[in-house]
Amino acid sequence: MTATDVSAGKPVAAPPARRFKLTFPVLLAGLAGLVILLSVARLVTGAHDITSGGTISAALGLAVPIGLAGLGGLWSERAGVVNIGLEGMMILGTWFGAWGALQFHSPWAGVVAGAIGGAIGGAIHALATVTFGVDQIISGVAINIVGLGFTQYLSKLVFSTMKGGGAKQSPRVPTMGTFDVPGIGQPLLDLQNKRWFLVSDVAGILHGITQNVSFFTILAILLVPLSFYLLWRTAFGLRIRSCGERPVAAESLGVNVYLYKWIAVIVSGGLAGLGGAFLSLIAAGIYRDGQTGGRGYIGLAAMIFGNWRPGGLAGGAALFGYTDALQLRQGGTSVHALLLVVAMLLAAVAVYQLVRQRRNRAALVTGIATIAVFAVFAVTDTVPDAFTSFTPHLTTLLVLSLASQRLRMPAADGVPYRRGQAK
Amino acid sequence: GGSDAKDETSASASSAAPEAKAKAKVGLAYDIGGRGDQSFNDAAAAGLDKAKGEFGLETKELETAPGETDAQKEERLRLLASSGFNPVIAVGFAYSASVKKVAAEFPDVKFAIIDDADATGPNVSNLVFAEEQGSFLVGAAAALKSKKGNVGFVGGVEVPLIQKFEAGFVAGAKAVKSDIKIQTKYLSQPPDFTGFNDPAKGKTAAQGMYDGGADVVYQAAGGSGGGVFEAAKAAGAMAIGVDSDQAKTADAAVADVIITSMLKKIDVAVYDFLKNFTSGSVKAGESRYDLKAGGVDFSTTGGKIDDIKAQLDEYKQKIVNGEITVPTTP
Amino acid sequence: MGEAAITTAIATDPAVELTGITKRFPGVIANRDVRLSVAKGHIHAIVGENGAGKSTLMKILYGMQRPDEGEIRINGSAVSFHTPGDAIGAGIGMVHQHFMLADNLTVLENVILGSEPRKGGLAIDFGAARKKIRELSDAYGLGVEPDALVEELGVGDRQRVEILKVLYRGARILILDEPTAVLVPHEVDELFDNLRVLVREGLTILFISHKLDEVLKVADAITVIRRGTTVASVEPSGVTARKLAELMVGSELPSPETRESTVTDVVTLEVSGLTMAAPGHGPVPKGTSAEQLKADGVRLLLEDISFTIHKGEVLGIAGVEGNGQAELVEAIMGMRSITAGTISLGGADITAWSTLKRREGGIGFIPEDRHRHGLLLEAPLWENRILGHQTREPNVKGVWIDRAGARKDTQRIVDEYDVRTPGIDVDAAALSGGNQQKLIVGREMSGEPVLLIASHPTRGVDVGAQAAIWDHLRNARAAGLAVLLISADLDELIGLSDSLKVILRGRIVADVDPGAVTPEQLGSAMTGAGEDT
Amino acid sequence: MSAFMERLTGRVKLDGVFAIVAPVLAVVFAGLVTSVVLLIAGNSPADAFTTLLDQGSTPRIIVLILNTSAAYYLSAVAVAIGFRMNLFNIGVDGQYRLAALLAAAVGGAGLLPGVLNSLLVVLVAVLVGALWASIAGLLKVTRGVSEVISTIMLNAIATGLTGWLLTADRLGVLSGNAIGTTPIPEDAHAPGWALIPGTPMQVNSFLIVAIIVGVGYAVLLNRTRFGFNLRATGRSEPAAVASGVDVKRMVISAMVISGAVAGLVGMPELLGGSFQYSLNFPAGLGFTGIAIALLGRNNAVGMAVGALLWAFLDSSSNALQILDISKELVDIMKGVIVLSVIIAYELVHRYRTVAAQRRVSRELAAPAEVEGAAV
Ligand SMILES: Nc1ncnc2c1ncn2[C@@H]1O[C@H](COP(=O)(O)OP(=O)(O)OP(=O)(O)O)[C@@H](O)[C@H]1O
Ligand SMILES: Nc1ncnc2c1ncn2[C@@H]1O[C@H](COP(=O)(O)OP(=O)(O)OP(=O)(O)O)[C@@H](O)[C@H]1O
Ligand SMILES: [Mg+2]
Ligand SMILES: [Mg+2]
Repeated sequence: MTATDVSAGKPVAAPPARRFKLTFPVLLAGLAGLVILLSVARLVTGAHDITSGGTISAALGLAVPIGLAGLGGLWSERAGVVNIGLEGMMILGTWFGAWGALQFHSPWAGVVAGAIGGAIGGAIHALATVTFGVDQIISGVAINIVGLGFTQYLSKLVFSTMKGGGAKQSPRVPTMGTFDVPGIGQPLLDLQNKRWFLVSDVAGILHGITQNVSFFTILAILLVPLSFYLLWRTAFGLRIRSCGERPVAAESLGVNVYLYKWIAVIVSGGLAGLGGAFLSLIAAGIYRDGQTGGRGYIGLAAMIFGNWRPGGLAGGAALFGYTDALQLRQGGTSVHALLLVVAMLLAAVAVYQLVRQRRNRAALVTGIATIAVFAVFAVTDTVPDAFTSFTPHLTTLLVLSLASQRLRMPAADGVPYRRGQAK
Repeated sequence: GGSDAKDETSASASSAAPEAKAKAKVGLAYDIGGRGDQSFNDAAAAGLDKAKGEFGLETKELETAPGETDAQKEERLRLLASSGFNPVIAVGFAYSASVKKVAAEFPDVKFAIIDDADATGPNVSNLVFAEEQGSFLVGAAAALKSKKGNVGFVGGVEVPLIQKFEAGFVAGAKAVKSDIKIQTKYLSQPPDFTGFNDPAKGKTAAQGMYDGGADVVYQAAGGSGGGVFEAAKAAGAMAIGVDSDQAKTADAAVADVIITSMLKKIDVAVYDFLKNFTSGSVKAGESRYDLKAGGVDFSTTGGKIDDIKAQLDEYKQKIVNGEITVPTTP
Repeated sequence: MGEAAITTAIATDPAVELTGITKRFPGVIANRDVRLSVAKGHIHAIVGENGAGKSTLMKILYGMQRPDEGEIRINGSAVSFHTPGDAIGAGIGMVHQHFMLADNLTVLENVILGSEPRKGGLAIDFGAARKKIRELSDAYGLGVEPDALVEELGVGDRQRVEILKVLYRGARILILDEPTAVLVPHEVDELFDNLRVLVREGLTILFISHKLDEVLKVADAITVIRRGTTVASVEPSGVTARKLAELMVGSELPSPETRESTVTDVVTLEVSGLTMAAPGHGPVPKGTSAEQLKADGVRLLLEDISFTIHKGEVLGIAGVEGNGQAELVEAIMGMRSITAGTISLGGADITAWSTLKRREGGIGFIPEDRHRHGLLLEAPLWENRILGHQTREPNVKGVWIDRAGARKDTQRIVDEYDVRTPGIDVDAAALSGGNQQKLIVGREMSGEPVLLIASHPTRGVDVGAQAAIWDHLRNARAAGLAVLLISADLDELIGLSDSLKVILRGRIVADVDPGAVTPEQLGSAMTGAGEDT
Repeated sequence: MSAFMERLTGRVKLDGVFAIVAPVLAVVFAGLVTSVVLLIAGNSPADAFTTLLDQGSTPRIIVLILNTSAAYYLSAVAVAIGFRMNLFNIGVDGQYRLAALLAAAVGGAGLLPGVLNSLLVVLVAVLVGALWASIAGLLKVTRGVSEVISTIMLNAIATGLTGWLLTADRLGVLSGNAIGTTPIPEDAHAPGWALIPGTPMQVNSFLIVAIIVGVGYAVLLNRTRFGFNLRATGRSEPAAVASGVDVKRMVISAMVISGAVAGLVGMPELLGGSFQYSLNFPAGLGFTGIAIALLGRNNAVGMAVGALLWAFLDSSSNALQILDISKELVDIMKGVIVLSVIIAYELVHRYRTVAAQRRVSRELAAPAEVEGAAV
């Protein structure tokens, strides 16, 4: 017998493959590249709104509810419970948020009430899925139906008796303070209005994120790193994640899987409720029947987009919020300019595929797409409202299909768990 | 030009008035949103309430659910008609086909439909409005008040009815200043009607317009309109309300940004219809509530447009006497 | 060392004492009046057939199941465990029969889960955890890297992580449920060395295994469980493996030996130059040679593999799990695309064929993981009969499923292969592992295959079923079937194969004569220890 | 254990019994919850339920329920096809709306006479639905995009496209405030029959189409090779792959078939009700379909019951309002029914699993236990 290989006897322990890793510097470089592209497109098309402070500020406002819903999804799915009921929990949040603020004459009471309202939805989901072990999608759909009906029912009972309220909407809620980084507001604005290459864009972006930011927005943004910290850096979070990856392993180490799943799903509801409360307290200033408009589903999509990670989902929410802000503010012109950005990005991808990956066919396809997008850009001046209305959705689809990343959901996500099932 | 509602007569004779002694039972079917939407449906409800108090009517109001078929709407009207409700009022053009069908089945019941002239019949009164005329006037007001020569229009959902508001507004603004910049935005596309219920989007769109140089924005966006006022308040700019006198109904904190509102007097139309019903003088066919009939108008609450009221009245006169014909499509 | 341990134990209290333990599951009495006394500092082995109730008993001791009756005493005092947490608190640790690891978490996270070191009350003290894991790993020679993802580990490493989990919690009583089932002899020896170190430090170990020679080698005391109850307590010095087996099952140990050769000259399967790149390198142009790929830094799962299997021949592939066996099987089945090489079946080039076409072409497949690849657990037996044969008689007529035909043939398999089931309408999940396996074997044989790929055909299967499966393989081989056999059971491999190849890191590194090699020699060849025979 | 229990858990086909017991129990439970809500709001549950039943049993309402449920059922089947292989097609909504608009436009053009025109309309709808759904399928197999995301996004895109197409200078015809496609000529309308005595209202022939689709669904899934492969993929993808199923092709086929059925969802209304696609065309049926598919456990008969129940509840909202009970109660009831039905199913399922195990073990272990005791 001849053994031709005499090296050590471990099985093929994978040497780290040449996998692309998104590190912080890479991310920064990517963002910088994007700003440069946007700046070029802005100067070529004259669509100065695409990097204005107003746009960035609006993007932030639109991204927050989606991001909070996404964070809600993250908590629940990291614990292995699919939460398609985010929309319903968000609706509960809009209602209770407004109600709390009005009842206790304080927007912060509304924040708390909104979170509690959403958490109640979460508790129902936990009861159905964790305790009774029913199909998680069914429970979520049911919660969406009940959440809507219940709040409409409550509005008729509560808001219609309030001055300025009605069966479909609440009175105007008390407002919350905003935050400005002092001293730089006006200079940044002046700089932005100079319309210089890159400088004005950066000024606009900085203005958007430093001026007139509501405290709720700051809270929401802080919840992203906080969620990361809690889920990835604490014992509590490790236990929650283990419930989503391998609940029997957790059980075998004395972790009370039911308890942690319950907590995670309730927190999930609370976060979605916060997203709803943001809508009624900050974004709109009133509760309005139906004001979530499917944002819960978008939040779910943002979470999947972000690969079940807080940073990723924040990115997804930001992308959605940004494109939504573009289309709502200066729809036709801004989205038209975005076409140029897309064309440039596609061109870059084509070059990358050709030079770095030596994938000629793929490069050809991308190249054709580049030309097509550019042609549309060149022959039109503006994009009709009917098309701008789905800019965020189309962008999300495009980015996902280009990134073609291998998303990885928690291994036991959606799998009902019952104690004592370990083999 | 429009014709007077009072002069409008239908070919067929209207049937006998109900006995005044018996309390009339009025059935009313709402469009999506229903009572409490602080917009279109509420205006109808206001007319109903007023008539109810004055004429001692018995009323029943039914709401609709989103995503219904015509058959389901028909059933609602049928339920009212067959349960002894007469007259039956349908709020919104969505009932067009159903009213036409059900009215034929119940020839003894009087029907009224708001915003629709297609459903005709000997027992159907069509209460329609010249929204474009009222919008023309507020468009003119916007142009006159705008210092930057830049105004905006936020529509809730891009449907022909709302496009009438846009068309009138644009025509009015251009009549004042032909090179004026007009920004328009619809918040959603049918059948996504969330554009009528999303104040956050209304606010963002209006902010975009103010940032884009507008200083007056007119909204025809139902429940999203509140967001437009919020944006105006934040930008220190002006806004124009719709349907009712929103300087009165909006929250005190934002009411002062509303320089005027385009009034669409659905309440008056409903009230008139019920009044005629009780007095036995209901007429079938189209009753057109236009400027001339006082069915649409602009409000002056708050005195913000007192300085230009004379000019607006001039435009009003021209429309009433036919010198200006306002377009209905953008 | 056995004698020494026993003498020390006599003086002290037993570490674990179970009396009258009874546990009923719906319709099954898993444990009935079990008595067990484990002396401190002993390695105490528990043996028994599949389903005898060993794991259940251990889970009861570990607080994962509550006994219906009976008493548990730890170090002399009676205890009542509600959760594994209670047992951990009492100094008990358990390595389960099936790995209890989360693939997508790191070794460190898997180890500390449930007893995390903290700083500031909330945050995990990763530094302290890492340090402690390294210390333990070094002290017991486990060689575990705390920050590796578990999914990147091989089975041996995983096993060590499991042990580390227990040590990390400072357990004084260790339960090891079939820890050697997936290990090669060399790894088993390493494990036993580790256990001896632990025992020297005063730990008590409960050890479950089906491999009786191992048991005899390592245990200080042996308890035999049969049909849920303890039937004997013996000392290793006083019994032979054969005697132990008879205590367990009441019958003789079957042997996997094949008598006369049935190998013919007709080539059934020919694999040449088979190469497969690891995913994550982007698309690799088809046909690039293994050399070229390696030069480009592409990691290869399979590298230039060539062999032939003749009609009537069993070719065995030996190797530590994770060295490319699964990939090789999937490549031949057409379930994974290959980078270079050709595969031909009966002279026809099937490299480009779909899995379905290959199956239709006469390849039968007994998968390594029957729950994952072999069965629809929530479908009745007769539907499982159709799986993999959904284009062939008697399961289908044209595009239609032939229910009557499929059911009739399922009944035939159940009868011929002695599948113990109340009927063909029960879900596959309701059968025990051995019976599930017999159904799969019967199904794959019924397509009259020319080539059978058998991955671990008797893993976890009890002795009776094992013998039956071996018989079926031998008979089919005599009838001209070519078999590619992959197994971790080296006796099985040596006994059944006509020729043997060793796979290491995706390459065939040795040809072995099954008639001459011992399991020990084979084991060291598999780990690349390089001893020539 | 009694012989009765023995029979109940052993030889009786449990599926048959519990398939009925579970939903009935659940509806009773939902009724209880609703009663509590009614009592809290100060309404009489007895009155409410009497009215509901009275209304629901009038011939007119029966016809309405039947006609409405046809569309609901088609939508549920479309969703269920995906569910059976673990694909979550949230996009049925966009698929049927886009399909109905384009089909309406083609039908309104009157290219073909009579029945041929109706067939053309249906064909166009099916093709458009299938094509639109196939985008999500293609994105999933070629780019790995989760169908949950892509179908949500495609719904929004479909809304934008229909909004753009339904304008006066494209497919729409403006009449007053309404805009719709050119009405489909009368000779192409779907026939209907006054089947229910006591009302001239007609039961639409698409009820029969829905039944045929339901039967087709059941046959396709349970009796064909394709259906077997689809279910196998849904139950265990690795096992399906090992058995020779081309999962990528199955994903696309399932999406295409789901989309094709989704294309039919708008047809009862288009060919049997409105005869044009207008602003009034019902939206949101795709989401109703999800709830009904889940309620009916993706089972052809279960979904039929679910669709009828849903249509009944929808039609009951008017009657409740006559009693001054707010219509939102119906939504609460729907949600509670869905939740209680699945919990009931789950409990029954657990009981069944244990019972089945008990049966298997007993039959196998009986001699063994005797033997074991003897040792
Ligand atoms: N959770 C459970 N529910 C129902 N029955 C169970 C459960 N766990 C075990 N059993 C039954 O108890 C019996 C004993 O199972 P156990 O796992 O203890 O066997 P074992 O001796 O460990 O077998 P193996 O050698 O295969 O590991 C099994 O045959 C099974 O029928
Ligand atoms: N946790 C459990 N819940 C329900 N039934 C179980 C459980 N564990 C085992 N069983 C049942 O016990 C019986 C035998 O299981 P067991 O795992 O002991 O068999 P096995 O022959 O050892 O199989 P394997 O080789 O796959 O481990 C089967 O009927 C199985 O369904
Ligand atoms: Mg076992
Ligand atoms: Mg075991």
